[in-house]
Amino acid sequence: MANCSRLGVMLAGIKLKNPVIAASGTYGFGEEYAPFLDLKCLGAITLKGVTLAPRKGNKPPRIVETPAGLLNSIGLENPGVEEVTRAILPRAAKLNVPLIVNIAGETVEEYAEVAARLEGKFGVAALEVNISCPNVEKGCLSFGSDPKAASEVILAVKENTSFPVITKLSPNAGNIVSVAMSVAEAGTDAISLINTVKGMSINVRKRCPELGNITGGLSGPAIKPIAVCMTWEVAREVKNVPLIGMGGIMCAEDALEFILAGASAVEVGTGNFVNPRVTLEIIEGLENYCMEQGVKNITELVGAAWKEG
Amino acid sequence: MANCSRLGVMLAGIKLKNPVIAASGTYGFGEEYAPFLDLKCLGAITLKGVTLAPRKGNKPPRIVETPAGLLNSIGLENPGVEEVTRAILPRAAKLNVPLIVNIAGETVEEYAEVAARLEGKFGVAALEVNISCPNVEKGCLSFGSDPKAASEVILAVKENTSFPVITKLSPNAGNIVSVAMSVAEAGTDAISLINTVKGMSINVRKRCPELGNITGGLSGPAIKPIAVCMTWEVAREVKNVPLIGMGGIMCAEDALEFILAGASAVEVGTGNFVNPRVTLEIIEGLENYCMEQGVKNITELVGAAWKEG
Amino acid sequence: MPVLIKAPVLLNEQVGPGIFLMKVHAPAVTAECKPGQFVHVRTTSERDPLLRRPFSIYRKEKDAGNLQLLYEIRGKGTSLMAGIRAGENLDLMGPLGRGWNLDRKPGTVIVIGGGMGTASLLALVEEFCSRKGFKIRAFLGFREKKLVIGAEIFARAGAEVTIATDDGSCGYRGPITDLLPRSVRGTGPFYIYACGPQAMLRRVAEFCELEGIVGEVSLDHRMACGTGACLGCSCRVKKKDSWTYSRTCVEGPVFTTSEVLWDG
Amino acid sequence: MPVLIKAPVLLNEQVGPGIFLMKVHAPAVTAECKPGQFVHVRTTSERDPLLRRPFSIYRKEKDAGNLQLLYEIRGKGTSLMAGIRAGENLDLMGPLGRGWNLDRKPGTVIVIGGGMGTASLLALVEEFCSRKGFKIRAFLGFREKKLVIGAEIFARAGAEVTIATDDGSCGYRGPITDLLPRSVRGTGPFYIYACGPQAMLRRVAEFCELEGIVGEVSLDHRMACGTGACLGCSCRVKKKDSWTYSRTCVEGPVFTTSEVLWDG
Ligand SMILES: Cc1cc2nc3c(=O)[nH]c(=O)nc-3n(C[C@H](O)[C@H](O)[C@H](O)COP(=O)(O)OP(=O)(O)OC[C@H]3O[C@@H](n4cnc5c(N)ncnc54)[C@H](O)[C@@H]3O)c2cc1C
Ligand SMILES: Cc1cc2nc3c(=O)[nH]c(=O)nc-3n(C[C@H](O)[C@H](O)[C@H](O)COP(=O)(O)OP(=O)(O)OC[C@H]3O[C@@H](n4cnc5c(N)ncnc54)[C@H](O)[C@@H]3O)c2cc1C
Ligand SMILES: Cc1cc2nc3c(=O)[nH]c(=O)nc-3n(C[C@H](O)[C@H](O)[C@H](O)COP(=O)(O)O)c2cc1C
Ligand SMILES: Cc1cc2nc3c(=O)[nH]c(=O)nc-3n(C[C@H](O)[C@H](O)[C@H](O)COP(=O)(O)O)c2cc1C
Ligand code: FES
Ligand code: FES
Repeated sequence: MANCSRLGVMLAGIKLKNPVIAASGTYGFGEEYAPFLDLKCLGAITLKGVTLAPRKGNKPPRIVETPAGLLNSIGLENPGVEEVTRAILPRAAKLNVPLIVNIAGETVEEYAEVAARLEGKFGVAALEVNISCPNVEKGCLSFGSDPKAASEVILAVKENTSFPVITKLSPNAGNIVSVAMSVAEAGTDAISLINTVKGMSINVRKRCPELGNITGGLSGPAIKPIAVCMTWEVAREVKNVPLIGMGGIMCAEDALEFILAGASAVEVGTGNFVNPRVTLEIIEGLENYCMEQGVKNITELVGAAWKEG
Repeated sequence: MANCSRLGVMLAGIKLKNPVIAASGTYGFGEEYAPFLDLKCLGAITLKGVTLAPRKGNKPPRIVETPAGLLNSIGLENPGVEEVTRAILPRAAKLNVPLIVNIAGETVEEYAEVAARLEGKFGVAALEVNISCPNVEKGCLSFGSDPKAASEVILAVKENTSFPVITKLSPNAGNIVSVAMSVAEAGTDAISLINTVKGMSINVRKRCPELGNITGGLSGPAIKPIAVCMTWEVAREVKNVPLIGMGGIMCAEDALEFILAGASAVEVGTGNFVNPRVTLEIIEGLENYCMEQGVKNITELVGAAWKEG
Repeated sequence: MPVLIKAPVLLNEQVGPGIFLMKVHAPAVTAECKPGQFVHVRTTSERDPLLRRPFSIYRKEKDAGNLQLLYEIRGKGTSLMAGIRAGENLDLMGPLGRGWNLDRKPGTVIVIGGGMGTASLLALVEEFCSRKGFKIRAFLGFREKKLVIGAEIFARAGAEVTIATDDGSCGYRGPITDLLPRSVRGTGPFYIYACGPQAMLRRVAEFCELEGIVGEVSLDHRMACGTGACLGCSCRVKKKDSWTYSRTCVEGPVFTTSEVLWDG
Repeated sequence: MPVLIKAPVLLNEQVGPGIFLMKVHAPAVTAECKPGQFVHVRTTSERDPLLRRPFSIYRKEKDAGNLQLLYEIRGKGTSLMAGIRAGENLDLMGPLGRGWNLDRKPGTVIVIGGGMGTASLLALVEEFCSRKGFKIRAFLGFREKKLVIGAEIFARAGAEVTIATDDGSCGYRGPITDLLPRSVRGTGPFYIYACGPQAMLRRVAEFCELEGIVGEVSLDHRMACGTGACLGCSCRVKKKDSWTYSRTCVEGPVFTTSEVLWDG
C-alpha cells in the first residue's frame, strides 16, 4: 500500500485513510482481530452495538449457516454504555484507528441517552445509529421501518451529540428509500446500509427452528445483490448525504460494486469470519484497481455505474 | 416411488400426486424438461407467465449468477394468451400432469381478461396470479405491494374463472402478511410465495449494471432463509388458505423446511437449471423422510415446526 | 434426445496456458451429437458457483464413446473443472442446441475461429474432411503465440491452416478476419463457419454480406437452463420486417449471419 | 498469538469409516498451541459452504512443526476437507480458545472421550505422560466397533485404555460414563477431562458433582468468527448467583463442570 492517497475519503466530516470499515457486530470491540492484521490500516472500525443497559442477548443457538450466507440472532448482547465508556473505549482508542460507535435502543429517549453518554469520548469518530436490528423484540427495527419514527430518533440523537451521525437502514423496511429521505431531512450526516435481512432456517430432523430466537438476520454473499440494489436506489434519490454500503462484501470487486452503485465507503461484516485479513485484501485490491484504471481518487468511482461521466 | 400415497395432497381443490411443483418461468411450457425426466411424476407444472398481448421481454443480458443465486430480468417474455391457448396448452395438456397457468397483467382488467380467455381450457388445473414480478415496469409488482390493489386483482380474476386461484406474493412487498390476509379475504384458494427478491449486480470492469434491465429478481439457494421466514410468517396469520412455498429449493431437506414452516406444497424453480432431475430427487427424498419418520401423510408435517403437536 | 449423465473422466490435462483438455466417457452423448452442439456442465455439487457452464463438443471419438472438451480457465466454474481428476465423474447434460449446418454440396469450407472459439470448429472440420469433394481451410486467431492451440490438430484432420495473432508473435499480425478477403476470392462455392469473440463474428458477418453469401456463427451467451425453459439466453434475430428474441441454447448457438442483429 | 496461515498438507488419509487424519506443516501453530485448543479451517475458496469449521488439535509434532487433525465427515465442509490432497494448502487460523488446565499436582488423570471427542484428548494425554507422577486412564466411547479410533494410540502414549460401545460390539456395552464410578473410586487425587456429545458431558458433570470434584469439559458449539468477535457461540455459564453468556471460542471450548449450565 505504497500510495494510499488514492483511497483517502472524507465521509460525514471524518477523514478516512481508505473507505474500508469493519462492520458492527462482526468485529467485537476491535481487539479480537488484532492478531491477524494491523488494524491501523483500516479506514475505521465500527464497534458492536451498544445499548443503555447491559443486554444478555438471545438464547442459543444464535447462528446457522445458509447457502452462501449466515443467519444470526445475537440480540445485541453488550455490556451497556456505562461499561463501554469506562473500560472498553479507552482500550479501543489505543488501536489508533477511527472508531464508529454503533448504538441502539428501545425508545427514542434511550437512543438519545446513549448518545449523550458517549458525547466527547476520546477515540470516537462518529456514531452509527442502528434502527435496523431484526433480532430484538422492542424498538430498533420498528424505528427503521417507519420514516417518521426514524427521523425522530435521528433528531434526538443529533441533539445529544457533536459527533457525526450515521444512520443504519434496514432492508426489511417496506420502502427503504423513503426512510432514507426522511433521515436525510432529519440531518443525518451519512447513511449506512444494509443491516441483515430477516430470515429463518428449520432443522428438519428436529422439526424446529435452527435458531433459539426462531428468526434471525441474513448476512454474507447471499444478500449482496439485494444490498447493491438498495444502495443504488437510495443513492439516486438521496444526493446530499454520503452512503456506506455493505452486505456480503468478500473481495475488492464486491466493494467496487457498492461504490459504483453510489456508496462513498463500505463496511465488511461476515467476510471477516471467513477471512480475517479480507479488509486488507480489499484495500489492496481497490488500490490496484485505481492504479490500473487510472483513477486518481476513489471518489471518482462513486455512483459511476449510473451517473453521467 | 413404490407408495406415493404418503405424498398425495389436496390443494385448493386440486388433487396432487405429491406436493412438488415446477415453478413458473423456470420450466418453460413443460416440454423443455421432457428429455430428462418423466414429467408425469411431478405434482404439477406451472407454466411461464402469460399476459394478454405477446411480450418480447427485456433487453439482454437477462441473467447473471450471484453467490448461490441467480438474478434474472426476463421481463415476462411470452407469446400472449391467444397463442398459448391455441397452440401451447393443447400440447402441454398431453403431458398428463396438472397444469397451473401463471398469469400477469398491467391492469386489473388485463388480469381479468387473461383469466376469462383461459376459462374452461382443457388441461388447466388452476391459475396462479402473479402480482409479484419485479421485472416489468407497469403493473404486476405494484399490485403485489398494496393489499387493496392485490385484493382487487384477485376479486376480478375470481369473477372470470371457475378454476382454483393461487395468488403469488412478492417478498418486495413492504408487509407480505397484510397482502396475504387481504387476498385471503378476497377469496384466493391458495397463496404461493415467494417470487424473486429485487437485486442488482454491477460489472466492475465495464462500470455498468450486469443486466440490460439494470435490476432483476434474485432466486436460488441464496434466498431460501428469506423465503422460509415469509412462509412461516404468513402461515401463522393466514390459517384458512393453503400455502405453496418456494425460493431456493434444491433438495428434499429444503422442501421440508418450507413444509415444516407451514406450506402444503412447494415449487422448485432455479434448482431445475442446476439439476434437471431435482424435482424427482425431492419427491424420493420426501418419500424416504416420511417412511423413516413414520409419517403417514405429508400433510401431518405442514407447519410442524411451530404448531402444537 | 439430450441426456443427463455423470460421465467418467478419463483425462483432464493442461494443454496450454490456462487451457485444459478433458476427455469423458459419454456414449449416450456421442451417439447423438453434431458438430456445433454443446454440453452443459455442473462444476460443483455445492451451491456456489450455482449454474452449469456450457462447453462446445470439441471432438467425439464415436467408436469409443468418448467426448473431448477444450476449455480455458475464466473464473470460478472453469477453475473447479480444472481440479477434477481422472476417475471422478463429470455431471453433464447434452447434446444441446442447434449445431452447424452440414447439409452442403461439395465446395470449400472455411472455418474461422478466435481463441477458445476454435473448440466449436474441430468436429466440423473432421466431419467435412470425412466427406468427398470438400476443401477445408481453417483461419485461427489468437492473442499471442503461446495461446495458439489446435493448429496441428486442425492440420492433421485435413484442413489448410492459417494463423494470426494480435501481437504478430505467430503468423499474421492482426485480426484473422483481415485475411478473409484475399483468401476466399475465386475459390468457387464456399461456406463460412465462425466462432469466437463477438467483434470477430460481426466482422465475419459483414464479410459474408459483402460476398453475398450466408455464413454461420456460433454465439456465446450466458445460459441458465440450457434447454429453452428460462428465456435467459435470448439474443435478437431478424424476423420478417422486424425482429424477435431467440434462445441461444435452442435456436442457437449457431445462427446464420443474415439473421443475427449485432446491435443489441 | 494465533496466526492465519496456509499450511501445506502433508497427508490426508482415511483411518476409519468416514474418518480422516490430516497432517499439515504449521510451525507457527505448533510453537504456541496447548492441548484442548482448536484451529478454524476454511474448507473452500468459494462462497458455499461459507464459514470456517473448528477442529481440535489432535496431535502436535513439535520438532517437525506438524499438526494433526482427526475429523469425521459430517456435512459439506468436512466432505470438502476430505478431498484435499497432500501438496495442497489448508487455510487455517489458530491456535484458538482456552485449552485444558495443565496446572496439576501429580495424581490420576482421567480422560473421557465420546466419538470424535477423543480428538481433543490425545494431546492432553501425551502432555501428562511426559510428566512424572501421573497415572493416565482413558475411557473412550463409540457407537460401534468399526468406529473405535485411537485406542492403540492412546495406549501407546501411555494411557490405560477402557472402551465402551453403544451396541457392545467392542468393550463394555453402554455409555462409557457407566464405568466411571467403579473405576475412579479410591485412586486418590484425580482430574477429569471430557469431550464428546452433550449428553455424555452432562453425565460427566453430574458424576463430578457427586464426587465433589471439578472436572473439565470441552463444548462443541457452532462458531462463526472463532475469535470472540461475533458472540455467535455463546453458552450459559454460572456467574455469582446468576448466569451469563460466555463465548465458547474464547472463554472455552474448555469449561469447568461447575460453571456450565446444561439446561439452556
Ligand atoms: C454454446 C457455448 C459454448 C462454449 N464453449 C466453450 C468451449 O468449448 N471452451 C471454453 O473454454 N469456453 C466455452 N464457452 C464459454 C464458457 O461457457 C465460459 O467460459 C464459462 O462459462 C466461464 O465460466 P467460469 O465459471 O469459469 O467463469 P465466471 O467466473 O462465471 O465468469 C467468467 C465469464 O464467463 C461468462 N459466463 C459465466 N457463466 C456463463 C454461462 N452459464 N454461460 C455463458 N457464459 C458464462 C461470464 O459472462 C463471465 O464474464 C462456451 C459458451 C457457450 C455459450
Ligand atoms: C472446538 C471444537 C472442536 C472440534 N473438533 C473436532 C475434531 O477434532 N474432529 C471432528 O471431527 N469434529 C470436531 N468438531 C466438530 C466439527 O467442527 C463439525 O463436525 C464440523 O464443523 C461439521 O462441518 P460440516 O460442514 O461437515 O457439517 P455441516 O454440513 O455444516 O453440518 C453438520 C453439523 O455440524 C455442525 N456445524 C456446522 N458448522 C459448524 C461450526 N462452524 N462449528 C461447530 N459446529 C458446526 C452443525 O451444527 C451441523 O449439525 C469440533 C467442534 C468444535 C466447536
Ligand atoms: C453476528 C452479527 C452481529 C451483528 N451485530 C450488529 C450490531 O450489533 N449492530 C448493527 O448495526 N449491525 C449488526 N450486524 C449487521 C452487520 O453490521 C451488517 O450490516 C450485515 O451483517 C451485512 O453485512 P455483511 O454481509 O458484510 O455481514 C451484525 C451482523 C452479524 C453477522
Ligand atoms: C428465469 C426465471 C423466470 C421466472 N419467471 C416467472 C414468471 O414468469 N412468473 C412468475 O410468477 N414467477 C417467475 N419466476 C419466479 C419463480 O417462479 C420463483 O418464484 C422464484 O424463482 C423463486 O424460486 P427458486 O429460488 O426456486 O427459483 C421466474 C424465475 C426465474 C429464475
Ligand atoms: S439458457 Fe434457458 S432458455 Fe436458453
Ligand atoms: S465464534 Fe464468534 S464469538 Fe465465538
